[in-house]
Amino acid sequence: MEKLLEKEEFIKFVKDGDKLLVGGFGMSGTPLTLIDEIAASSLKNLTVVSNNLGEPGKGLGILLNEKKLNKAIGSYFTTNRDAVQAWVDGELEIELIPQGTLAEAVRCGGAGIGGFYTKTAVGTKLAEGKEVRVIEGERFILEKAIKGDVSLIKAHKADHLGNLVYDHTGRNFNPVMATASKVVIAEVDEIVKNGELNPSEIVTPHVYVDYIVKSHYVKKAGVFVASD
Amino acid sequence: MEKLLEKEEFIKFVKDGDKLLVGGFGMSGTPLTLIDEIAASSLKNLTVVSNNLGEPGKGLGILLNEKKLNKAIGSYFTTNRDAVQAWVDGELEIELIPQGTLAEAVRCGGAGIGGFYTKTAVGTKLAEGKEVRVIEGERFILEKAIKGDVSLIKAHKADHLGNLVYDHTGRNFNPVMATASKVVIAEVDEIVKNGELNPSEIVTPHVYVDYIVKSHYVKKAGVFVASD
Amino acid sequence: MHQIDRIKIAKRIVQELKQGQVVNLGVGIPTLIPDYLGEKKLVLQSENGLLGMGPTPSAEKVNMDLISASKAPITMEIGASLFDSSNSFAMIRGGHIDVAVLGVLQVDQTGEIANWAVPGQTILGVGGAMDLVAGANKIIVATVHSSKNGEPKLVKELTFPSSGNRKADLVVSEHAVFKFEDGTMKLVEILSDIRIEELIEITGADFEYNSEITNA
Amino acid sequence: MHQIDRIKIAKRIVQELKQGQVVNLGVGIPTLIPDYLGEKKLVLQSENGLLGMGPTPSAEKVNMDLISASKAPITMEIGASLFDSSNSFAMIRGGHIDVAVLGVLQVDQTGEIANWAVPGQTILGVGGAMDLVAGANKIIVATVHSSKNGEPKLVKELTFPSSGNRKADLVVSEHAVFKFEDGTMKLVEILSDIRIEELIEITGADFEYNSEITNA
Repeated sequence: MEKLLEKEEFIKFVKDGDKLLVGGFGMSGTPLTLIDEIAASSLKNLTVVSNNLGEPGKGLGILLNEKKLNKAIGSYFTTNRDAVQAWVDGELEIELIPQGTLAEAVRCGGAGIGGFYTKTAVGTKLAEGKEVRVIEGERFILEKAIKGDVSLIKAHKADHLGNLVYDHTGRNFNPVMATASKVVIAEVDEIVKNGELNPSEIVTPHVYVDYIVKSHYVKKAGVFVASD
Repeated sequence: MEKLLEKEEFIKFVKDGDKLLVGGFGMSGTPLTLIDEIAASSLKNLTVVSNNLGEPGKGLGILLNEKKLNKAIGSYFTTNRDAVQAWVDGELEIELIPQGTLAEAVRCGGAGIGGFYTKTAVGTKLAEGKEVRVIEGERFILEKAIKGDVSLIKAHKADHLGNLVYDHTGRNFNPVMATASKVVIAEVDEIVKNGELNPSEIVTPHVYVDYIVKSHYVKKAGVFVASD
Repeated sequence: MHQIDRIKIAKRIVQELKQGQVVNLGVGIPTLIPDYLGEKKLVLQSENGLLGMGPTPSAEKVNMDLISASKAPITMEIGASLFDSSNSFAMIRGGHIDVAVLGVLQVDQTGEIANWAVPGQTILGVGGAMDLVAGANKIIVATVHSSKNGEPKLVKELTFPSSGNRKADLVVSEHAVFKFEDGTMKLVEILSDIRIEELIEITGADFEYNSEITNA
Repeated sequence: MHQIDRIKIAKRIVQELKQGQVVNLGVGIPTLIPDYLGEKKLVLQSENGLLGMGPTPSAEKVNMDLISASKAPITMEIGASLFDSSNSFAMIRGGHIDVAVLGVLQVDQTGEIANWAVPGQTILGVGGAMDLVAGANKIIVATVHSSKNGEPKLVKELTFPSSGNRKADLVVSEHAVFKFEDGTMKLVEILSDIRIEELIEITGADFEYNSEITNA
C-alpha cells in the first residue's frame, strides 16, 4: 500500500470533534505542516492530547488561535500565554496530567493496557478523584489509558513502508503517539528507500504508520522555517 | 566507576534465595557465562524469572540440573523436559504467565508502575484469583509488577559506561530485565570505546547497567560455544 | 493426519490474507503458509521481537540470535525492524497485527479457542498464545477437523482450558471453512467431497448452513 | 535575590554530588550547577529524552531538535543516549536517577515539596515535577531562604499545593543546609554569618540543631 500523501490529502481522515494525539515537546518534534493544514481547514471542536500547546501563534498555538480546539490534555500549558487566556475566558477546557503519566497513558493506549498504577502525583491535587491502591506497601494511583482518533506525529526519516527514525530529542512523545490512534499520519523531513534504515535503529516500525506526508518546513540555523 | 568485572567477580552480588531476572528467549540472548558461574557456585534456593528455562542441560537448564532453583516464573517451560519432570517431582515450583504479560510486568517493575490492567488471559485459568475490571466497556485483569534482586542479561556490545546494543532477536527480554533489579550484570560479546555506539541506537542506556562481564562464549556457525 | 490435508488448509488460508498484511503465524499448520503465498507478500511478525521475518537462511548464514518464535533460524526482509519483547507484545496486544493464524486444540461454536493446555496434563507452557488471542485484529484458526483419536476439534463447548474470551473470526479445516458471527458458527465453504450430513456428523459444534453452499 | 546567593547555593550543592552520578536538574538555581562542577563529571538526564546532556552549542551548531527540558539548545556528551518520553519517565519514576536537584515554591519541615502551583493562580503546568519527586533516589532542594515578598520558603506546613508525598532529603539555601530524617528537619551547616536566633526567626519550619554547628 502506498502511504505517501500530499499535505492536502490527509485532512480527510480528520473529523469535527476528533481527539488528536500530537507529538512534540515545545516546538521540537512537532508536525508543523500537518498543523498548518488543520488550521486552514474547516475542522472544529477538536481535542488535542499533547505535552504543550506550542508557543503563542506557533505549532499547536496556531490551532488554538484559529479556534479549532475545545479541549487540551497535556502536562505544561503555561509557556503559551494564549492557552492560559483561553482557559481563563472559558474557551478552552484543560486537563493537566504529569508528563510521565501522560507518556505512559498513551503508551498503554497503544499497547492494549487499560490502565496502570503509578507512584507519580500520589497525595496531590492531580490525584483527586483517582483510585489509590497500596501495592507491596507503597501507594499508587490508577491512571487510565489514553487513545485518540488521529495521531499527528513528526519524524526525521521514513522509508516507503512507514518505518520511522527521529532527530535527537525530537523523538520525545512521537513514538508513543504513533501507537494509540485509529489513523496515524507522520510528517517527515526525508523519505528514504526501503532497506536504508537499519532494522536495529528503527524506532517506530511501519505497522504503526498509516500515512506519510513530506514536511513543508526546512531547518535553517537549527530552526524549522516554512519552505513555501 | 569501572563496571568491567572478571566472570568470577560478579557472583558476590548474588545471595542464596535471590530472585534473578534472566534475559533470553530459548537459548538466544542468554547470559551463558554468568549462568555457568552460578552453576559452579555454592548458591542455592534461587528463583528465576525468565521466559523459559533454556533447554535440557543448556542455559538455565544447567541451574535446574545443579539444583540451584526453587522456583521458576515464566511463560514456556515445556521445551525443557527436565523442568517438567522437576515440577512433577515437586522439586520446582512454577508460576506460568503469558509471555506479553511477563514482559510488561517486568517493564513496570523497572518503571515505577505498581501494576497494570491487561486484556490478555481474561476468562482463562491464568486469570483465576486476579481482579477483573471493566474499563471503557472492555474486561481487563490486574497484573502486578515484577522486580528482582539481580538481573543477568546478555547484550552484543557494551561501551565502558555500560551502554548496550543487542544482536537481532537476541534482544528479546534483555532490555526489560535490565531495568528491574537492584543489581544488573550484563554479559557481552564485545566491549567498545565510549562514543562508538550511536546515541540513537543504544537500546539500554548505561544507568541500568551496574557491571559488565565479557562473555566466555564465541559464536561458531551461528551458535555460541564455550571458548575455554 | 496427512500432510496433503495440512497443505490444503494452509493454501485455503492464503486466500484470506491480503497483500501487505501484518500476520503472526502460530506453530503447526500456520508455519506452512509462507510456502504457498505465490505472488502475495505478507509482513510476518515474530513475537520474540521482529517485524519482517524472511525465510530460512542457508547453513553458513545461520545466526541463532536471529530466530523465529519457534526458535528456528530466519532472515530479515527489506524494511524489517527489531524490538524487545515488551514492545513486541505492545504491538500484538494493542491491535497492530492484522491477522493471527493459530493452531488450536479445540474451538467452540462461538469461536472461543483452546490452544495451550490439555486437562490432566501438566500445564507448563502458554507462551504468547493468550496475547495473540486477545490482541490480533482478526483470528483465523487452522486445524484438522478431528484429533488423532478421531474426536471433533470443533466442539459445542470447550473441554480444554480456554485461551481467552476473545473469539476467532474464521476456522479452516481440510473439510470446510466456517465463520463466527454474533456467537454463531456458519458454514462458508466445503473444501472436500464430504456430504453435509457427514460434515454435521464429524463436527461437534452446531453450525448454520444454507443450500447454496451444500449444493455447490 | 542576588545572583551571588544563587551561585553560593549551586556551589554548595555541587559538594553533595559525586563523580559519575546521574542527575536531573530542575529549572532555576539547579541550572547553575554545571558551571561550578570543576573537575567533577556528572551524567545529566533531560526528561525530554536524553541521558548525557552537554553544554550549550556554538550558534552554528544549534539544532532545535536537540534541546533540554527547558527548551534550550544543548549538545551530547560522549556516551549519551536518546530515547522517547515514555522510556525517559520509566527511567525517572523507576528509581534510576541518582539525584534530582529541584527548585521549590515551598518545602515543609518533613521535607514535602510544593513546586508546581500557586494557590489562586491558574494551574496549567506541572511538567515532569511530580515524576521527579516520586522517582529520583535522592532529592536535593535548591532554594533561596525567603520569597520575594520576604516570606519563608521553609515552612511548618505547605500552603501551596504539594508535589507528592515523597519527601526531600536535603535543602540548601544561601543561609544553611538542612537534612530531613524521620520526618524531622535538622540543621547540618550554616553557610552565612547569620546567628542561629536569626536563622530560626526567618525560617518558618521548626528544625533541630546542636551547638557544634551553631558555634562552628
